[in-house]
Amino acid sequence: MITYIIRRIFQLIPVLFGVTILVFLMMHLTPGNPAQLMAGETAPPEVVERIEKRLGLHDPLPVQYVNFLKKVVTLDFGVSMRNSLPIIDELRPKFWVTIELAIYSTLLSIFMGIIAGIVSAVRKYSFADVAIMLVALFGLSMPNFWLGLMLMQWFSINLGWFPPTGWGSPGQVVLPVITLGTAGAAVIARMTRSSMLEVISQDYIRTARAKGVRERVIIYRHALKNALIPVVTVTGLQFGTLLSGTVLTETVFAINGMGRYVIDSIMARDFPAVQASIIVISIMFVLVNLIVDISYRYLNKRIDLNG
Amino acid sequence: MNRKELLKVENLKQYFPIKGGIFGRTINHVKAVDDVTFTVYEGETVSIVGESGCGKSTTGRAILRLDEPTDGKVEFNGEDIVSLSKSKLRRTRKDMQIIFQDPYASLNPRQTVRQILNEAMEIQNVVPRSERNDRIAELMETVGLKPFQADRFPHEFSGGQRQRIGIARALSVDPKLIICDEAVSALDVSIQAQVLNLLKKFQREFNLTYLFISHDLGVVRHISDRIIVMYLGKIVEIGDKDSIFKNPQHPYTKALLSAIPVPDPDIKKNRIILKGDVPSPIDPPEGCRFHTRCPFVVDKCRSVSPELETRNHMKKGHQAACHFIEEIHSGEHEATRDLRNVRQES
Amino acid sequence: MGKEENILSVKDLQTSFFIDDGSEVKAVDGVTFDVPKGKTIGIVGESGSGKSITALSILKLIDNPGKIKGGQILYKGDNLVDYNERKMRKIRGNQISMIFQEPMTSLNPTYTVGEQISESYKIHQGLGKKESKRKVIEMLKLVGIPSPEKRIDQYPFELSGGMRQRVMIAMALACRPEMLIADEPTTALDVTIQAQILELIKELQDELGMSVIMITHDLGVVAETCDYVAVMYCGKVVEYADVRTLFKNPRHPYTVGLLNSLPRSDVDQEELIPIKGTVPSPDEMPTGCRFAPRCPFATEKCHNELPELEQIGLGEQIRCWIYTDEWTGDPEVKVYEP
Amino acid sequence: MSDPAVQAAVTTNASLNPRVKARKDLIKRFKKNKAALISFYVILFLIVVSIIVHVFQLFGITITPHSPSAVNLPDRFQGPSAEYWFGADHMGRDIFSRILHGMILTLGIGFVSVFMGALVGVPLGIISGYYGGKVDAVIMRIIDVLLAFPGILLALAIVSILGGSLVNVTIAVAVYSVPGFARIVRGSTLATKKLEYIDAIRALGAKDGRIIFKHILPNVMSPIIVNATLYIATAVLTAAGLSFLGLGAQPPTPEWGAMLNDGRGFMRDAGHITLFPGLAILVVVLAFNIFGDGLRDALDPKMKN
Repeated sequence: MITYIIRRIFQLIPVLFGVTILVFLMMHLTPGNPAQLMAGETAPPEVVERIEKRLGLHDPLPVQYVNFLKKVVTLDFGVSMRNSLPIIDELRPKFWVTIELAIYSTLLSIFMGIIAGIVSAVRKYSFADVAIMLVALFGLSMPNFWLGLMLMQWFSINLGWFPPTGWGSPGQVVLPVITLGTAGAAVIARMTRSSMLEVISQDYIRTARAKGVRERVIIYRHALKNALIPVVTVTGLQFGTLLSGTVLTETVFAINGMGRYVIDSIMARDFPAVQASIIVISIMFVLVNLIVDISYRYLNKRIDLNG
Repeated sequence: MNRKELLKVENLKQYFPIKGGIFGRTINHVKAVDDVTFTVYEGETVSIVGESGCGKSTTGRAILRLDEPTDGKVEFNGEDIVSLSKSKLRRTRKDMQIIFQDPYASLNPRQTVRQILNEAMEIQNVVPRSERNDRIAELMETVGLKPFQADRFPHEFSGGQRQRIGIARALSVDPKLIICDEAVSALDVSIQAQVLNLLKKFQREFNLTYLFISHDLGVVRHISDRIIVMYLGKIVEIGDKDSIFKNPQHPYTKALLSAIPVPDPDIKKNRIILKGDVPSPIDPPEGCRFHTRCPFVVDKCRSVSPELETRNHMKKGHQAACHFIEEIHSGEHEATRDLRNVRQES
Repeated sequence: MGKEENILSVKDLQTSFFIDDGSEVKAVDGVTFDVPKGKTIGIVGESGSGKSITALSILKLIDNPGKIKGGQILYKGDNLVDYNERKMRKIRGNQISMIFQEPMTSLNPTYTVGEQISESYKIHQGLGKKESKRKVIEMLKLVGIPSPEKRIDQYPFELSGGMRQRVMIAMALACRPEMLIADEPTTALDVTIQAQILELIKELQDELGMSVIMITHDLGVVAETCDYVAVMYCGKVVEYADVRTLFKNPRHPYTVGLLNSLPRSDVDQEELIPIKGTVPSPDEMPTGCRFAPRCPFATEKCHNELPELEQIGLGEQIRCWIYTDEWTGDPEVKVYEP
Repeated sequence: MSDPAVQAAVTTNASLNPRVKARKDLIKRFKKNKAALISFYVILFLIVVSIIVHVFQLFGITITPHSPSAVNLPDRFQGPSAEYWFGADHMGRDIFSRILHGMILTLGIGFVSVFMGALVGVPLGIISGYYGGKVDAVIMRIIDVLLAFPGILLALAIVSILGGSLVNVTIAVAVYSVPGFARIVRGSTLATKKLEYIDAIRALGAKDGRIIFKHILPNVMSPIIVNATLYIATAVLTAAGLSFLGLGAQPPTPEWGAMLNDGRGFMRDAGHITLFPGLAILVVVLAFNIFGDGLRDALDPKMKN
């Protein structure tokens, strides 16, 4: 198991290299001269020249990349083009806001999804099953930014129950978390259901029946543990959708998180800030996947631990 | 024996890498086939028997280069298959065909029988296009199917009929050698008998050579001229049918033969029950690979690997790989383990 | 028969599967046999003969869309067909146990060997943790698993196929049932492991005094382990006899055909004598004797009328017109030719 | 129950041309799923309507109640009425007409981007799965890198480089769907490659091209089709999201995501501006999801529960 974890961590290295290379190239593929952008369109050529030199834009590309990488490793993303503040300082508080939002939403989707999925599977083809699966299908198909807008319309503007924007107070948390957690809950519910139904048809469930185990015990003891294994993977993958969902949700609810920061930076053509936030979000995503892989491995003991 | 050597396998090794460790490098190998040497003469049937994991199917696949062998030589008709270029290999494959175990998986469900047979002939370009339909009709008759059934899809046939189609496909390119990889294992006994009869008939009619891979000793006894017994990637005994069945020398062969249930309630056999399971081919035991289960094991077996050899009391061409063939035969060397050991000590 | 006490009598059992499109597949269609106490009865047949469905029917483990349609399963005089789920649960694993063909998939991969065996003690004997652990170790020892104290905490994936089948047996026998149904218990195993498992079942049967139903397609296994044999073809029992009679003097043309299809070990034959044709598919099941289209002796009557399972001689039962007064074919027909 | 007799009963009942029969069976199974069948007709209807609206517009004929770009300031923020079925937006434009005109964009982005994604992803997956070894390792590492950008972020990064426009959004969504196709196709190629009939055809001396195109590709087709259908749903959502963020279609294009963005500022006074475009997206995505689910169940009856 330990070897597996270490190997997985080592496997991340090329991926992280790939991510930084892509993000680095982003800057260079962008039409227009970044120095010119920084200096402003009317700036005299000498100023642009000076900025180019300061940014190292005259160095060969590989050298520039290495310099870029060195900085990234030390979390030095440079300064924002908008306000010349160090990007890392701006990111830090926003990072925690996004993390909070993501964690609450994930918890909501897991909780709702698994319960709904079990009910559905156990009462296959019943009214409850059909209703749950229908709701899940809607949850899956709804644009989450629109769901956010609709929730805001009803519960903030019409009913006045929750503040429409911002983040921090318990009231401000509710709507964004529902907005973001719905799609995940839908996916998890569907996965739990189909996984349960598949497990129930396995040979070892028949063995349990032949032993005289009661149907309830079969479902909650013998089937559920096995059925949840693929659910873990789906939850992990869902986290990626969730992270990207924060971009939209934060925009809708005007939350000062990383997602909104990315959009604002893109709008302002503040490339260092865009680069920084994309790298941070990707690393976060990659790490979550690592944790999911490891826990999947742990749960699914059938996989040879050394292989 | 003055017959022509059709297939000569020398020191064949097939190791499958196991990736692992921190860098996902090859940390070990499954030694599926480890230094196997034998010859098949034209027109005979040689069987390879053994339990799962002994490397019998891997040997068959390596001979055809369906998996690239790790090491060794496979001489077919005087040509070294292993060193052939890809395009030359493709041409040589006309002469060596294979029939698989699973009659449901070995035919493309999307092709009709006609398409399957036609494609085989097209690949090797054996029959002119205009004559192919006649040839297909002929092949169908040969394997006991009706020519009009050629336009049906595999799922419309029963398991036994599908296996006949597989045989027809193999025959369509006029091969010299057919490797039958557990070709009748998935069939019910009554159907199995039909297919075995068919295989024997073709051997007579087309002068075919068979390498027959099977775990079913009853079937092997029926069809073979010579038999190779494999255990954990190595040959433990090789000989003609009578030598193997009536005069087995290796303790493993003896145990294997004694383990087959006989359909006659009056025969009370002196069964040798082997201890434990076949060890992992990743770290095969030192010395003789069978020593962990052998009832006659002594210290020498644990360190020195025995070679295949013929002793005085054995027929020519009959070889076994055991240090104590003669001693066990004469009763000098007695069992060191209980021969009827059902409950196992740790 | 009558002389021996039967622990189980299956009478005219019928189990069908009802497919979506409204059709019915009669997987088991009139199966009758007895299991004398302490004896082993073999149910033998080719794939599709309904032997496994028969086994599952006895414990009423048939899932939707399958259903036991008729007949009786008399266990110690009580008809299990009338039992409800709750009463069946008390039978399963306690009085009648079952082991399956695939030891690799029949154990729950997420629980340890110990947890899975001790569950039986919890359900049927209400034993606590400590007590059941002691019994589990005892059981593992009984089925010949080395160092049971260690094995108890292992997961199924850590065991070989043979070991898993031993665990399955330990689990099945945990509550010392009076009857064991073994559904192709060695088909997935290698010959040398098969020999171990068959020997083990035999020894345990003697020690515990169980009755065994051995379901298999392998006539060799039948000859070596069974006292009585029921031969099944297309959902019906065609012949029931004690094992010696069956192998020495088989009567039903199908049984004869099966034996002839096997390569002989005593003489070398150039050709085997197979049964011609193939098993009919359920939607083209013959109306008369199921075996008529493949039978070398079939007459008009055989094709049109289904024979009953008739008692002939001592404890032998045959479903074939040849052995009735109504036989219109060649009166000299001698089915068995050794 | 895995009783062969039962399975035989389910699978036999052969007719003369089994390939036609297989297709018929598929359609029969699909038709049993009423919801999927309705979705299929909904999708067909939407495609036809959007094409008709678009073609007429090309010739300068507006067949919707209003022109999608006709500004009518006095009617701004008007709620749904006989005149404006879905109400009017902040510039007095008819939302219903705008939704009809925007439909071809939504569907177009969905189809085109998924087609492009499949065009790249499928060959990558087949090559990776079939040849294995180093080729596989390299392709999979690249796919891993692409997958390291969660969801919309990759599309965001691409749009931020190329600039916000409908074409760029389509490209971004296409790139975003490549890894999914590659992975799924690689998986089924690996599974197909293990089948004995592939070995048989290799043993006959067939070349790689024949094996790939004649024997592997037809086998991986069904997962590709199912996946493509479900990806269209995701693509529509992603594209709408990008436009909503102001990075896709630019005003006054009647793209649904952009329309939602327009309405955001006026929610307090005119909720209908955000209601209807969102519903439109929901209907399209729902239809593709149900259709895709139905297709999957029909193609793989074993998966159906």
